[in-house]
This record gives sequence, C-alpha cells and structure tokens, in this order.
Amino acid sequence: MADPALIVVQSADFNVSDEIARLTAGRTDIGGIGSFIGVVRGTAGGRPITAMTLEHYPGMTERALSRIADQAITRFDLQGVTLIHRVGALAPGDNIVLVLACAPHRKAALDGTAFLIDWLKTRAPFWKKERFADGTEAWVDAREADDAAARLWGDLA
Amino acid sequence: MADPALIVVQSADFNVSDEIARLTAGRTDIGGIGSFIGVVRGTAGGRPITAMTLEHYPGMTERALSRIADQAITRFDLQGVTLIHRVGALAPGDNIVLVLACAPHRKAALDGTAFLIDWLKTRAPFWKKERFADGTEAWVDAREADDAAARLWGDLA
Amino acid sequence: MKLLYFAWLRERVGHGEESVALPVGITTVAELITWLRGRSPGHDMAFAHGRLVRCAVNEDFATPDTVITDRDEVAFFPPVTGG
Amino acid sequence: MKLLYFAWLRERVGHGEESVALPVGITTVAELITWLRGRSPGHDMAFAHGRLVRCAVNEDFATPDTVITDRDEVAFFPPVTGG
Repeated sequence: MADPALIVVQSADFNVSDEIARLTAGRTDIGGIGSFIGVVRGTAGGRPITAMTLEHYPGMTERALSRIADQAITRFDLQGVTLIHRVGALAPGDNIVLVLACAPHRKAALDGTAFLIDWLKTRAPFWKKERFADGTEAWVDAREADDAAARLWGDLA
Repeated sequence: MADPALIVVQSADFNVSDEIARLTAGRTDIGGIGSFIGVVRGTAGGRPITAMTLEHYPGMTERALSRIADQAITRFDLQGVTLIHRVGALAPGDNIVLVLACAPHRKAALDGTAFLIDWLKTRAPFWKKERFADGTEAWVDAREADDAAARLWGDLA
Repeated sequence: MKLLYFAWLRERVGHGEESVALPVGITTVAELITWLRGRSPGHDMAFAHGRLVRCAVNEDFATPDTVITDRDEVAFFPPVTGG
Repeated sequence: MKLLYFAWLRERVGHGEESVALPVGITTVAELITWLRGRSPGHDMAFAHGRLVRCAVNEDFATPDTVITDRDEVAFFPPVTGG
C-alpha cells in the first residue's frame, strides 16, 4: 500500500475541491469523504480580534501529523487522509486547517475525520496568538475540552 | 433568524468549495465546517457496476430534507446547513450527496454532519438502482445498519 | 385520490401515478392496500411483500392505520436508499 | 545540546533557539529545567509555571523523567492550540 496520508504545513490557503480531487483521483472504491475545516473566528472570549498568528515546530509538526494520520488509517481502515495546516498571519474568516478522510462507508469516514481533528488539536505542535481590536495580543490557552475530546478515543500509540 | 438551510435536489454535480463559500460568505462567527460527500462506488456486493440511477419523490424530498435540516440546526445550534442530493443517471466515482454543517466549534459541526447524513439515509425518499457489468439491474436494498445509525440519535420530531 | 408509486413498486404496478375514486368504507392506508391488490396482477405483486412497503400521505410518512380521504395524495415505495 | 523555545516560552527566554553544553550530572528533562532556570531571569520566568510547560526530545513528546544526552534536540513549549 502506498502512503495514503498527505501532510502539508503551509502559509497559503487551500482549496477544498482541489484537495478532494487529489485524494480521490482515479478511484472508484471510495464511498464517503468526511471533512472538517477550522476557521478563524472574529471574536475570542467576546472580544473582537483583528488577526491571528500560527506558530509551529517545523519537523516535529510533520512527524506528529504523520503519526496521527497513520493511527487514523489503521484504526478506521481509511482509504486516504489529507491534513493541511496553515501557519503565519491569518485574519478572521480565514481557513486554518483542513482534514479529509475517505473510506468505503460513511461511518469510518466521519469517525476518522473526528479522530484526526481531536488528536491534531492536542498532539500537533501549533500555537495561536490573537491580536485584539485594542492592539493587545495574547497566546490562546489550551482548552481542557480538547484534551477530554481526544481522551475519548483512548491512548494514541 | 433567516432560514439557514440550503436544500437542493439536482441532476448536476456540485462544487464543494463553491458551496462552502456560499454557506460562509461574509461571516466571521463560524469556527468549524463539517462535511460529508457520498460517492458512487464501482462495486456492489463484490460485483462491478457500470451505472447508478437515483429516483426520488419530488415535493416530499424537499420537505423531508428541510425537516431533517431544521432538526439538526435546533439540536446542534448550527449556524448553517447545506444539503445537496443528486438524482438521475450517475457513474462510479460520481458524487451523490453533499452535507455541510457549520458551527462556532468543531463538535457541533461534526455531530451535526453525522446526524444529517444518518437521517437523510433513512428518512429522505430517494431510491438507488444499480446496473451491473453483465447488464442486469437491481434496486439497492435498504441497510438495517442505516436504521440503527439513525436510531442512535433518538426520535426525529 | 392521487396515488404514486416509486422504485420497484412503480415497476410492478406498471406506472408511477394513477387517480382512483376511493370506495366508501375505505378509511385507512391498510384498507386502501387491500383494495388496491385487487386492481391488477401488477398491483397484487407490488404489495405482496407488505413488510417492504412504505407509505406517505400528503408527503408525510404514514402507517397502516393512518386515516385517508379522497382528497389525499398517497405514495407507496420501498425503504429509502439515498445518501 | 540544541534547545528550542516556542510561543510564550520563546518570548520570555528572549530567543527561539540556543546551544548549551549539558553539565555533567544532568540526565533528565526535569534536571535540565532546574539548571536552565538559573541561566537568566527570562529563563526563570519561562519555567515559573511548570504545569504549563510541555517538552519534546528529538521531536517526540517527553516527560520530566525522560533521559537526555548532549546530542539531543530538546524543545519547550506551552500546551498546543492548533486546529
């Protein structure tokens, strides 16, 4: 089996249709494609934000994302996975992350998608800094809810 | 609140990026977009298929899809829903259905997406007929697994 | 009364739509099915496996004891398989 | 040994990367942190809230008792917030 995970960390935006076409090109064994797109919201804690900066740990990021993708492929018998995460300067409404998971049936595709984003949020070394409308900046705090969501899937090897 | 569900039954294909853009245009309150795309597989029960025909009950289809979308919006507090289902003649690899659900956070978006496709599969009046490579045709049997998946969400009002 | 048939029920009946005058005394979906089975061998075959037949009255899912009138649109079809 | 700092740890230390010679006797992540806190007020402030500091050794998540050597790349950062 060829490596079925495409892992990309980039500052540029992504096109969802293009990524789906790349993931499924020439195949007729796929029955369902699950997807999640994370987007920069215009407020944080009720305060308007004007910009978000995404920092990451090059090298470890790709390693962590590949491991998460491999786990998902094995666990849900996925036919393919795409993980694209943006870094650098983003604005409200901008895309942050794209998760795609395809499988013969919808349950595996949707469960795989949820597993991938839950684990990415707790195990991939990205950090967000928000700039507020009043000019102040703050690093986003990790959410306990994210750890809890990831733990529901059990331990990651 | 304006009606946040877009319901379309059409023979033409859809473009996922265009539909996401339409759903999220001008908004900065969306944090996550969940999506599911159902695709025609090239085999059924291990036998190659050459074509699939989708029949539906015009009028009732839109009514059923609107009801399912309204339920999902209320239950998961979704900011918007898109349901596009194709009808007519399709080939292996063709898109069948697109589900989009957006929300401030990922759990609602992903749970809403799963709810929508589970209920669509058991409550929306579509029927699939498969044409096999040997020229025979057969209506697809409803899967008991689909009813079970929908029941997990409890009763639909 | 307007009757609609879909998928293999349509194929067995031989057409997708027909208008009938509802006989006096027939007030439920179950009674309508029993009466329709006498209309033609195709109708009889369409309803032979009653467990696999679903019904909608005026575009809402119905059950065998759903009450019907001569002004209703009643549709018969197999369990749905979209998505 | 190569040390990396990310997010607010980088801002408090004052730089994102530094090379240090690992003193004899320091063999775990916990011992390294204790020693690093003495390097500058910025280092001390960066590690002041130990509960919020995560560590990776050679790009894998590590714990306070993970063993380190002078050839390792050790990174310190807050809990991750991507996605």
